[in-house]
Amino acid sequence: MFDKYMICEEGLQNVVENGAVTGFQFGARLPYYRGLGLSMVEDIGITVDGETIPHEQVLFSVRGRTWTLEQMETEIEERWEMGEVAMLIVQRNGGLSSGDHKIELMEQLRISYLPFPSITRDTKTLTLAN
Amino acid sequence: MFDKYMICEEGLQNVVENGAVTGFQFGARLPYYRGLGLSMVEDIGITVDGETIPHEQVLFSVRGRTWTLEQMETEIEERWEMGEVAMLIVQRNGGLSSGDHKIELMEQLRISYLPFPSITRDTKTLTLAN
Amino acid sequence: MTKHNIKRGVSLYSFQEEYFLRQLTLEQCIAKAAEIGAKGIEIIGEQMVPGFPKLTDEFVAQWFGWMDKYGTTPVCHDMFLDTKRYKHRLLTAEEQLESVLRDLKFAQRLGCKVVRILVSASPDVIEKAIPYAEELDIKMGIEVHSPFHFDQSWILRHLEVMDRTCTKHYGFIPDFGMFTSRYPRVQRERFLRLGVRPHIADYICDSYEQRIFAEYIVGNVREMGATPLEIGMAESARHQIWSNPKRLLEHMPRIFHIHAKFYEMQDDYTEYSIPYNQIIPLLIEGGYDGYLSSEYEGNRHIQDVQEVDSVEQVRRQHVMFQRLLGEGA
Amino acid sequence: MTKHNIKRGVSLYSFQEEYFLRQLTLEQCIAKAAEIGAKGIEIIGEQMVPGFPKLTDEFVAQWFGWMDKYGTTPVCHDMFLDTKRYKHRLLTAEEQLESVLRDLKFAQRLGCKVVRILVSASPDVIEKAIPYAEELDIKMGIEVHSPFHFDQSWILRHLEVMDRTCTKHYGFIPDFGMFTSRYPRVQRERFLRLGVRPHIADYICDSYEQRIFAEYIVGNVREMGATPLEIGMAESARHQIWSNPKRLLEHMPRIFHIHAKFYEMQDDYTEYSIPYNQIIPLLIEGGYDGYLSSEYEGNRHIQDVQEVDSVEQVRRQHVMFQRLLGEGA
Ligand SMILES: [Mn+2]
Ligand SMILES: [Mn+2]
Repeated sequence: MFDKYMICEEGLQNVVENGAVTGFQFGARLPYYRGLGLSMVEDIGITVDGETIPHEQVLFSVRGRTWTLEQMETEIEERWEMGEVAMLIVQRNGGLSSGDHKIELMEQLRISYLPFPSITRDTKTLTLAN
Repeated sequence: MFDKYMICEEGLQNVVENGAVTGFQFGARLPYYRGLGLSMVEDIGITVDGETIPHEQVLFSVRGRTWTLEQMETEIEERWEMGEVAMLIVQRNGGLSSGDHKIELMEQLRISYLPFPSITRDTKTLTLAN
Repeated sequence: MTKHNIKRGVSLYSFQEEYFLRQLTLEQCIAKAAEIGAKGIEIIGEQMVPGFPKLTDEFVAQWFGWMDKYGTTPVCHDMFLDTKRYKHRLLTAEEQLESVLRDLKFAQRLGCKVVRILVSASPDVIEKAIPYAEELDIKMGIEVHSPFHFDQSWILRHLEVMDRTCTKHYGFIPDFGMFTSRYPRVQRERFLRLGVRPHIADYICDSYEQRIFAEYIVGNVREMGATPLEIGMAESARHQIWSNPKRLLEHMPRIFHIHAKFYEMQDDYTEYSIPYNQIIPLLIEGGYDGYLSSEYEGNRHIQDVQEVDSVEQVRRQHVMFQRLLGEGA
Repeated sequence: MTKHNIKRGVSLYSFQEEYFLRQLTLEQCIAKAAEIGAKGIEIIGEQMVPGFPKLTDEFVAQWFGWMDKYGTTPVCHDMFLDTKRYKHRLLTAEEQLESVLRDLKFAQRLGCKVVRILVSASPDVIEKAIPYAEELDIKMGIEVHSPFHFDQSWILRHLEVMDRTCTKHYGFIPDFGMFTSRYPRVQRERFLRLGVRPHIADYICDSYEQRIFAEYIVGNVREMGATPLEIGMAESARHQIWSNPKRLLEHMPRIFHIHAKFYEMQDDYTEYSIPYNQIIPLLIEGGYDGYLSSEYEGNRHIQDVQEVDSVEQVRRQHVMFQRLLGEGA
């Protein structure tokens, strides 16, 4: 019900560590009307300019803590709140070039009262400012 | 619910007209718990030894009257009664050879209270006696 | 036991297997019913009256002759409404009304005071038939057939017509399939023979018995990696329901007749899926005075593997009825 | 008009669009509710209380501060039950009970006397929670949410527990989505924008309004050569229902709270799909004395094409409530 708000319009940027560009990140929200424990975020799939990002290169970060997708599976305490912007960090040397990039995002949630995985997608073209 | 009774075990025979074998016939029933006006028998499909019989070669005969499948479509009065054995006549010069033949029968019915065509199949190996 | 006036009968639908295979004639069906003590006869004209809707004087005379001979009573005729009679159009409302009237007259000639109205019949058409039913003194009962139930929106539309017209000739025929509390065992076993894996069948039957919502059963079975056949078995749970038996009391004045649906009468004279011991006391309490008309629905599930004995099945159901109705020893 | 004691409130669920987009804070949601006159506040902890289920003393103090400041009252907390919290197993019955108790205590701390129990919650687990609910004096109401209804088999299982235990702390929260008599127009229009052809949308909406059984709608739409999207629209008719409003009277003693679901409040202060003018008189007749809690469900259908104004929608619903409840001018 909030599919179109999954990818935040603003905030695509490269990640710089020790002077080197180690990846890029953008803001994302849950397409759901309540928050959810991270263990129930079953999968996050990211495609950039048509290229699928391997799962192990994706990190999820919220309120100063960061998880790999594998670590999220067993994270019972921490939640992704309703409407809260989390950072999805893609580890990739060199990050992205400045300019427009087409981002596709898939979030797969394990909603207890649904007898199937909830899979939602959003696609936006974001601009990496220089 | 009566699928397995659609094709009658006995009664496969060639049709002889004026001394020439013009086809073959076998007994068939409706796979339904009541009789039905012929206009609601939407289609009858016959395969013999893997060969599909063109529709225009099939005749339906019951109680001394005979219809083409096209004629059945507009036959409002006459009915195929529950459990009644009708003859399905396949017009084909030379009929069938004596011995075993694999007959596949499909009946498609237009049942008013179902929102889809009722399609039922039966397959039997019948013996044409010489 | 409270005194009651509940009568026992049978829908000849129950003998469909034997009739279809010409193992029993119509007369023999009636004779078997009488032997069992199912003295009220329900007939589906389109099933066992060749030439329907025509009735010859000979047939009618024979029919009443059989009733005399076997001590039976005509009770109900089950109508159908072939709205799709023509290939490219539906029957008009007038044609539908005509078809209903045809069945009312058919029932009348055979001495049936009740006509089963197919659940899909339009309430507008049935409303137009009311004056004719009153004139003929035939009670029209819409069959409340699973997955429909008394509170279902389509049935409520019919109820609105009953309330608005205040007629005594339009009411309900509950089909007790709406009180299916366990997934029928004969149906489960057929699915197993067709190739459903036991753990899937168990999951479906257990879930059904726990009254899990059918869409959950279907969804969960998919998640279990089900085959199309297994999904088909799960989807069959959409068509069976357990609903509230207390509605029988609420609607008693307009319940004209009852389809005593059953799937499998066991050796101990209990039905596997439908808890008659809970339901019949409600009929007694509510003062129901029509027929319990046996409706055997098991043949289709066992005919692939065994000889169907519909007569024995109906007999067992009537032994159960006698016990629950407090009849004789 | 009969005297009554029906109160007006709002589920903050109604403001989900604005809260999600951070256009309204929790405090602003409460302030807007108060302005509208929706003085009873229903909250979904997992929606608008970051850090749920933890509650800091500061938050609790602030919460009651807001209630004082805006003249509002905490009424209900809506619980969820994440039985699939772990990847490879379901929560055990004990863990589920713990989760329910967690929500009871959460509600208690926020001053809510009612907890909405998710319809999928197990009756066995809720039964075990009853002593705790009694101890805390929190009423647990299972949400009867379309396509469930009061006579549905799963709901009847819950009812059996209520009857058996005779508790005053376990009952119903009807969601008035179960009285959807017309297909929501906002939903229809969204499907049209997505590409459903008008004649298919018309067929679905007309059939729904005539209360045609959903499986017929789906089947007939397939026969009309529908696209997958169009079949999806037809299948949506499976999830919406019209059920019997009279059940509200029957169950009144155990109706603790009401979700006044709505899809579209029109300019003339009527709801497009749900006939409140038929339903509210029943609540008055039955002596309902809880809250009518607005639950706006339209945002998801219009957000692609227009700015959502949930506050205006809730305001209109309360104008309607005032009229139907005979309040003020
Ligand atoms: Mn029946
Ligand atoms: Mn609700």
